[in-house]
Amino acid sequence: MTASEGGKRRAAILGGSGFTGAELYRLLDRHPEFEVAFVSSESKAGFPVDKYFIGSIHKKKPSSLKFSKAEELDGHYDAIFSCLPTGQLPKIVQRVAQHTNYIFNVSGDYRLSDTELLQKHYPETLQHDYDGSFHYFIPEFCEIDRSAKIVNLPGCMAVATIYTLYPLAAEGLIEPRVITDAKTGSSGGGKSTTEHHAERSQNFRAHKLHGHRHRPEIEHALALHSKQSVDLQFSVFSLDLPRGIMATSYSYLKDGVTAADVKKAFYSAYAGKPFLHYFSSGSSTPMIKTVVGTNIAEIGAYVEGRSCVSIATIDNLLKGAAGQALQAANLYFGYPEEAGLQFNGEGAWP
Amino acid sequence: MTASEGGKRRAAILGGSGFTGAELYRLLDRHPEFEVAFVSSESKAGFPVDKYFIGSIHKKKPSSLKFSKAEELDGHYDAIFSCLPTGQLPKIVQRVAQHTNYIFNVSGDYRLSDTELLQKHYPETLQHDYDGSFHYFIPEFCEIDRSAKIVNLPGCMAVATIYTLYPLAAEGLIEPRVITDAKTGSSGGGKSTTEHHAERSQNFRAHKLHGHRHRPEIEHALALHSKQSVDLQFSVFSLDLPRGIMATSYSYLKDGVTAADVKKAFYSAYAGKPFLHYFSSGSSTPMIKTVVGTNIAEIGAYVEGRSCVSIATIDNLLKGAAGQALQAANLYFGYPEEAGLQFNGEGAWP
Amino acid sequence: MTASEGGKRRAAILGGSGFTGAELYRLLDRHPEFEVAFVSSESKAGFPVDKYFIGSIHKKKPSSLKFSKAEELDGHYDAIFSCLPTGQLPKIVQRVAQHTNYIFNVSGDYRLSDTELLQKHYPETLQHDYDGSFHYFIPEFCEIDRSAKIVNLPGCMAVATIYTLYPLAAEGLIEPRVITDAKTGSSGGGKSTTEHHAERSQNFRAHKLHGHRHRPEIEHALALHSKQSVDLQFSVFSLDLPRGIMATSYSYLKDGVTAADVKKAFYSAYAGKPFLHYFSSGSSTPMIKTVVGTNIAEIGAYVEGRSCVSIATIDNLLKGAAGQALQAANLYFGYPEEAGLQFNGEGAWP
Amino acid sequence: MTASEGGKRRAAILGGSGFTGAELYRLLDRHPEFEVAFVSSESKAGFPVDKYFIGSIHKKKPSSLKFSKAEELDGHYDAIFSCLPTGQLPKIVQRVAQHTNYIFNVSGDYRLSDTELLQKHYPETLQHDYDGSFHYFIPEFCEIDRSAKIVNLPGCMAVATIYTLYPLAAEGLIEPRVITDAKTGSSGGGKSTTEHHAERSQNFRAHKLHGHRHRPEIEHALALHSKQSVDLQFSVFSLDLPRGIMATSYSYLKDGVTAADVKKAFYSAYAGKPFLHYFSSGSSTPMIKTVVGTNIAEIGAYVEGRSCVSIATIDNLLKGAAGQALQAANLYFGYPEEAGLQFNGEGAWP
Amino acid sequence: MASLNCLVCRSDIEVEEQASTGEIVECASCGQEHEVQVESQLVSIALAPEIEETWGE
Amino acid sequence: MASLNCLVCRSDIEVEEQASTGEIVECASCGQEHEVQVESQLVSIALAPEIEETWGE
Ligand SMILES: NC(=O)c1ccc[n+]([C@@H]2O[C@H](COP(=O)([O-])OP(=O)(O)OC[C@H]3O[C@@H](n4cnc5c(N)ncnc54)[C@H](OP(=O)(O)O)[C@@H]3O)[C@@H](O)[C@H]2O)c1
Ligand SMILES: NC(=O)c1ccc[n+]([C@@H]2O[C@H](COP(=O)([O-])OP(=O)(O)OC[C@H]3O[C@@H](n4cnc5c(N)ncnc54)[C@H](OP(=O)(O)O)[C@@H]3O)[C@@H](O)[C@H]2O)c1
Ligand SMILES: NC(=O)c1ccc[n+]([C@@H]2O[C@H](COP(=O)([O-])OP(=O)(O)OC[C@H]3O[C@@H](n4cnc5c(N)ncnc54)[C@H](OP(=O)(O)O)[C@@H]3O)[C@@H](O)[C@H]2O)c1
Ligand SMILES: NC(=O)c1ccc[n+]([C@@H]2O[C@H](COP(=O)([O-])OP(=O)(O)OC[C@H]3O[C@@H](n4cnc5c(N)ncnc54)[C@H](OP(=O)(O)O)[C@@H]3O)[C@@H](O)[C@H]2O)c1
Ligand SMILES: [Zn+2]
Ligand SMILES: [Zn+2]
Repeated sequence: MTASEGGKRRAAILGGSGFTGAELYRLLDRHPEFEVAFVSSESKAGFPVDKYFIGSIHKKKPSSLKFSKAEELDGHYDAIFSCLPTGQLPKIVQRVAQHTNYIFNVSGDYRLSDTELLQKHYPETLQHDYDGSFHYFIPEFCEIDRSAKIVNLPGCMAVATIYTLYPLAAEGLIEPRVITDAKTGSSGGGKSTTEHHAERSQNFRAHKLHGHRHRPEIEHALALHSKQSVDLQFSVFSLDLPRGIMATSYSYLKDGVTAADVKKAFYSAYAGKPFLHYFSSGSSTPMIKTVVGTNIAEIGAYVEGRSCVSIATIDNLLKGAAGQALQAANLYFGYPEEAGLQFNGEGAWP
Repeated sequence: MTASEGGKRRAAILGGSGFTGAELYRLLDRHPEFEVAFVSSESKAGFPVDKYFIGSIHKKKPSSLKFSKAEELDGHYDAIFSCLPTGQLPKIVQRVAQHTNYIFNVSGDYRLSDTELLQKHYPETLQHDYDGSFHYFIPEFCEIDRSAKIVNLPGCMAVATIYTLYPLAAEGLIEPRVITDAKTGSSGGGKSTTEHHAERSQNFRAHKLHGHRHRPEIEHALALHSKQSVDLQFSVFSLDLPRGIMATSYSYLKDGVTAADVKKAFYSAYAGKPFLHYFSSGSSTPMIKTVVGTNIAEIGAYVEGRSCVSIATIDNLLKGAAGQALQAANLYFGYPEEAGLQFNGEGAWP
Repeated sequence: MTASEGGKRRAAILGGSGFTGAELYRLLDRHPEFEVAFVSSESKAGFPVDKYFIGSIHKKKPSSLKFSKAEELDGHYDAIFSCLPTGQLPKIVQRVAQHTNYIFNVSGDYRLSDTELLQKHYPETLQHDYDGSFHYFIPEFCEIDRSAKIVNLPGCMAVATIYTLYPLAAEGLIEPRVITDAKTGSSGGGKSTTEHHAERSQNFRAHKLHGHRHRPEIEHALALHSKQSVDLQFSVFSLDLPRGIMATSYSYLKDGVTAADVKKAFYSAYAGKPFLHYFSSGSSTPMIKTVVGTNIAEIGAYVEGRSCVSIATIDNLLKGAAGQALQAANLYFGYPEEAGLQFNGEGAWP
Repeated sequence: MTASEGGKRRAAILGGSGFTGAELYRLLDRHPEFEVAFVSSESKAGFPVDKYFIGSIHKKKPSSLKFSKAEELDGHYDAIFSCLPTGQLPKIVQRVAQHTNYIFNVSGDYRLSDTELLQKHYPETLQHDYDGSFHYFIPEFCEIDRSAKIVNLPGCMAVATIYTLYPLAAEGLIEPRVITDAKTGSSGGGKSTTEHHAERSQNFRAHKLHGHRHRPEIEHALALHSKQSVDLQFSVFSLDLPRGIMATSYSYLKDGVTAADVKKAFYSAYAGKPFLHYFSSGSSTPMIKTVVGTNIAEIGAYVEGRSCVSIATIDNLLKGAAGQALQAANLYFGYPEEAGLQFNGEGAWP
Repeated sequence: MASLNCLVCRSDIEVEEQASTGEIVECASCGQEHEVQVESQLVSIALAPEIEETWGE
Repeated sequence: MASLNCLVCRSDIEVEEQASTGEIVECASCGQEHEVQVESQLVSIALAPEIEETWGE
């Protein structure tokens, strides 16, 4: 790997004018080790990046970097972050791969490997050749695999759900049938939406009750890291909030499993993970408001009898996308896991 | 029963300065057959009712009625609506019962009959003598019992949940283990709350994950009207909305039960009920926004494989309390079920 | 005028799939004297109207009417309500006018008559021939002119502002320089907007500080009905609400004018107007929440020394558009002014 | 001044369990030069501070500090931050002053000096002896006066308004009559409020139209630093937001003053002030969403003809209270003005 | 060094000799926080105070 | 070093010889941003692009 002049690593962002791309730009821009040298947007090509991002209005020295079309990508980058809509990266991946060491991809393109599921949920992935290798990577559970060029991050609702179930599945504590009722804010759908503010505002409604493509991802990820498989009912609801996800999972403990076993499983799985805050003691429960604007996942598990309710909350654009991708890049490049991901705003209340 | 002069029935409201009391006052005030002759409030006693209610600012002829203390209740009323905090009516019920034909009670006091459960959830009910009879009454499912003086309405989250499960349980279509994830707006807690607007705003969080007292009520109500009993995991969450409840229930169909069976069960249970709008066809799902300000419950059931997700939404202050009580009174007095409960505002969007 | 069979008047709605069109459809559908016989939409042509409107989900008997393209308009209508985007009606007005007695237009096309201002703000009006006459009509202030085929309703922010200033200007009580700070919900911009929910949510920001086209309309309307002209600074801000407008006007009383003079002016102007609720006494001030879902304008004026703050709130889609148009139609056809415009939901709180 | 062991300065917070106190605790806790050694609360005395603050849930090492009653204050502190309700500090100021070098006070007690105004707005200040001196301090405009023991910070709405008017008044560019329409979130009223979430939610309403005690403060502060005095109409409105203030001021430019003069005045007053972001170029306008969670004031001025609209937005708990107090303390103790006040979350969007 | 048991999962918890009342010790297996109580040399533990939430309802 | 005038307040703005097209220079009196344009050695300035907002309405 070659670091750029000034010692900083060169990063590119594809789909940099969208919600997750904007967050990545903001994070990389303050990161001690990266410098953003290329940002793609088809519709804004030629426009100065720092004049477009609301997130840059408080910057004292706006950069002179301008958006380029994705096809203008040239030269070598230590890391390329892809924030394109799902289905776009596969179309250009062969070419993009030649310009970088790693592609950190927040889209869904390379999360599944089963051909049938790919055909159903991510057909573009199958339709376009890619002769390199890829790796599904959740920073807290997966091994770093430096041989894979594409490091594919998890889905935002998928990963929140996985945080609620991983210790239970890994230790084989629960019966297979599990239900997750997930709620999400409106930025989860990206900047192009047909849903009007006036329609979403003052409402709470179902988004997708059956057939969400994060379901096979969750089942697959848990199977990989677990003693047992789960049979998941996964339903998603829409909140009148710009950001944030809560995943609430309902499971039944196997005969003989106690509340203390559950506590031990969560604590041993999550203690020491810098961004996973497991509420080990008592009455606190995860909330959306205290994770928004942070890379933190709040996690809790609450047992009564054999019934276990486990909850995780995250910011979909940070821990669910841009923050997660940067956390992965930190690990891949050997930087402190928390580099560029500590926000002093954490803890503002109310 | 004696009708008052002018032919209208005399109604009293206990706890009339609270959220549900204010709604009842508003509804009764426009009802063709009732006239409100007494409204109790301990803290506002002596203050003109129409000067206190925001809901009366657009009234052209404010009434001269003033709040009285509950102990000042005197004379005879055709109906007394009790909107006191749970635990208060039992203290005065012996006296109140002498002044009326029926007490329509929106509090929890007379919803359960099991002594152990009463002791746990409604201890005041046991502590005070009451030698009359009472009746738990859901307008759509329960027989009118004119021998009971207390007509106790269901809990707001309980009834929304019951609407999601009744057809499934009544027809014995599901396995016993059921999960309900319920979400509620902030008026559900009544006017005295210690939760600050700034804390609830822009948040979504758990309210009570285990041990909610609506759980035994739901289990009991379903058992009464069903071929099967359910074992319910019931968890409640707080929305940043003033009004509205969504109850989402997750169940597994028994072997051999089909999506069509579920449709038939819901349709036959709910078709023709004036306030239960079952979405029999297609893609519509219940929302909070379209039921707020109405006495309507939107209900849907969505099956994939053996997994059934059934949803109901209501306005907690109307179909969950004041509207439900008036609907009950309409039935008890032989008026049209919808009298005073049709709001031309229904359908405003967005 | 010919009434249709069944005695109801035939109405058509142009631009019926938008926010104001949907409200008009809802209102006319319940109106005792009108029946909707034609609803235009370019994008939904052929789709059943009652399957499209969220506002119709609770209707027991959906109508079989389908959307048509505007060019399919045929036959005769007692009233045509135009809810097209501003600039569209002038293109087809010659043809549309042949099919009806009156066009009630909620767009801005025929609000101004000054050529220079038209050129700046409504150029389409000048570009297309129209050989009939038109009339700017505020139900509370303007004479009915049955000779005009186009009855053009006021702008939503314009009319809220006019309600705050009319009595002051009409009586010549204030110095000419006036400031209006208006705040609006998101449905004010219609269904096609590029503003994402996630961007508007949790924000308050300026929408247009100078140069809003409602300013000349307000100045013009006040001049018509007043002893004095005003020189208005008019700025508009965006609320995180789906519906509702508050206009707050700041003026200085002329030397010698007292708080009592202001009270008298407002009271004499507004008492008896069914939809204008002037808070004549005391501490109540207009709010958005209590007018949403109604055709009511809440109005108050608060004087200290020579400084006068006058406020009006309305629902932009009702009193600001569809309700106002129906109120006008009621007056033009000699029906009770409130027909079809009383919502029993008025007064729901909180 | 004596620094504590470990080199950090000892700080105390009075009224530390309230909204501004909690923010100060959060900020001081991360500040490189201060350590919090005492936090008062009457109602929580004895309870561990880090178990009370939601803002501390993500802290890895909770402190063992407990709340104490204010009367238990003992020993010496480099700085005492008073976040008591207005009217409380004067009762104990003589004693508190003995324990510290400076009292940074966010309440209103020592903002005015005119006896008549004090009597009207801050009577407690007059009723209790205090033989030391005090100083009204806006970090950007006021000289540091180390002889004053009480450094009184400005009111939150006052300071936002002052930011909109200072350059105009200082340069004598405007006519005296000025109007400010200010909007505020709900945390501005502190943790003890009688306003229910359900009432504030989905509303926008007037809070105080005349007679707000920030008005004399603004007039006084401008007079001190200006060539001219202003005659202010100051009205405040309530937003359905937890945090944030927008002050919008309307003024008329004196004859001959141009838009460029206004730009120059704002730019020369604010360029280089680390927390004042003046939008010198064009179309950007201050918003609430982008200042929440920061110590930044966004400021803009927009001229058309002789009409000037100037706007400032701040976070009421940070730039309006706790952040402002810490900024003042940084200046008094010679630390970098931005120490402890840079939040990497700045710029998150949407 | 007092050897006590976690009040939730029964695992051993070591509390240092010089621990003082009010100190918080976490169980190393399940994370439960305990508050140390020292009374006339005798060390014991109780569940630590929880975050206090005043949510109403 | 080209000497130009602010397009808003007329104050002098100095643009360095080696400035290249697209560079942003601020007016020192009023803060207005300008974008440098170099064409065949000739330096000029235009108002810089504004933050692009797509608020709708
Ligand atoms: N939003 C979330 O919370 C979240 C969380 C986890 C993962 N993700 C995933 O992250 C990806 C990006 O999401 P987002 O929310 O940032 O979406 P977004 O806001 O819609 O942004 C998409 C970006 O891709 C560009 N783009 C759009 N169409 C393109 C095309 N045909 N070819 C090339 N570029 C194109 C857009 O730029 P122009 O329109 O300017 O060309 C924009 O920069 C998606 O795959 C999404 O599933 C999102
Ligand atoms: N809110 C809902 O959505 C909902 C739904 C279904 C059922 N319910 C049930 O309905 C009942 C009322 O709820 P709410 O939300 O209307 O409550 P609320 O807003 O708190 O009103 C309570 C009423 O009772 C009065 N009151 C309070 N304490 C009293 C006492 N010790 N003795 C006599 N009167 C007293 C209050 O008047 P003063 O304070 O002026 O004396 C007020 O009028 C509760 O039992 C609740 O569980 C509520
Ligand atoms: N929203 C308010 O609060 C409000 C208040 C007062 C006045 N107004 C005015 O009322 C008018 C309508 O506003 P709105 O909010 O209802 O707008 P909207 O939601 O955008 O609806 C516009 C309607 O016009 C149709 N339409 C769009 N483009 C068209 C074209 N080129 N030719 C023919 N039909 C077309 C649309 O149907 P398809 O797209 O399906 O073809 C839709 O039915 C505007 O002039 C607005 O200024 C609005
Ligand atoms: N909120 C804002 O945005 C803002 C902005 C600028 C300035 N301010 C000013 O800052 C001050 C504090 O505001 P806040 O919003 O933080 O208020 P708050 O949330 O009500 O907190 C007040 C604090 O004072 C304590 N307290 C209450 N009554 C007391 C008494 N009689 N004696 C001693 N302590 C008492 C409270 O603790 P216990 O109840 O636990 O005893 C609490 O710690 C006020 O003067 C306010 O005007 C506030
Ligand atoms: Zn343990
Ligand atoms: Zn300049």
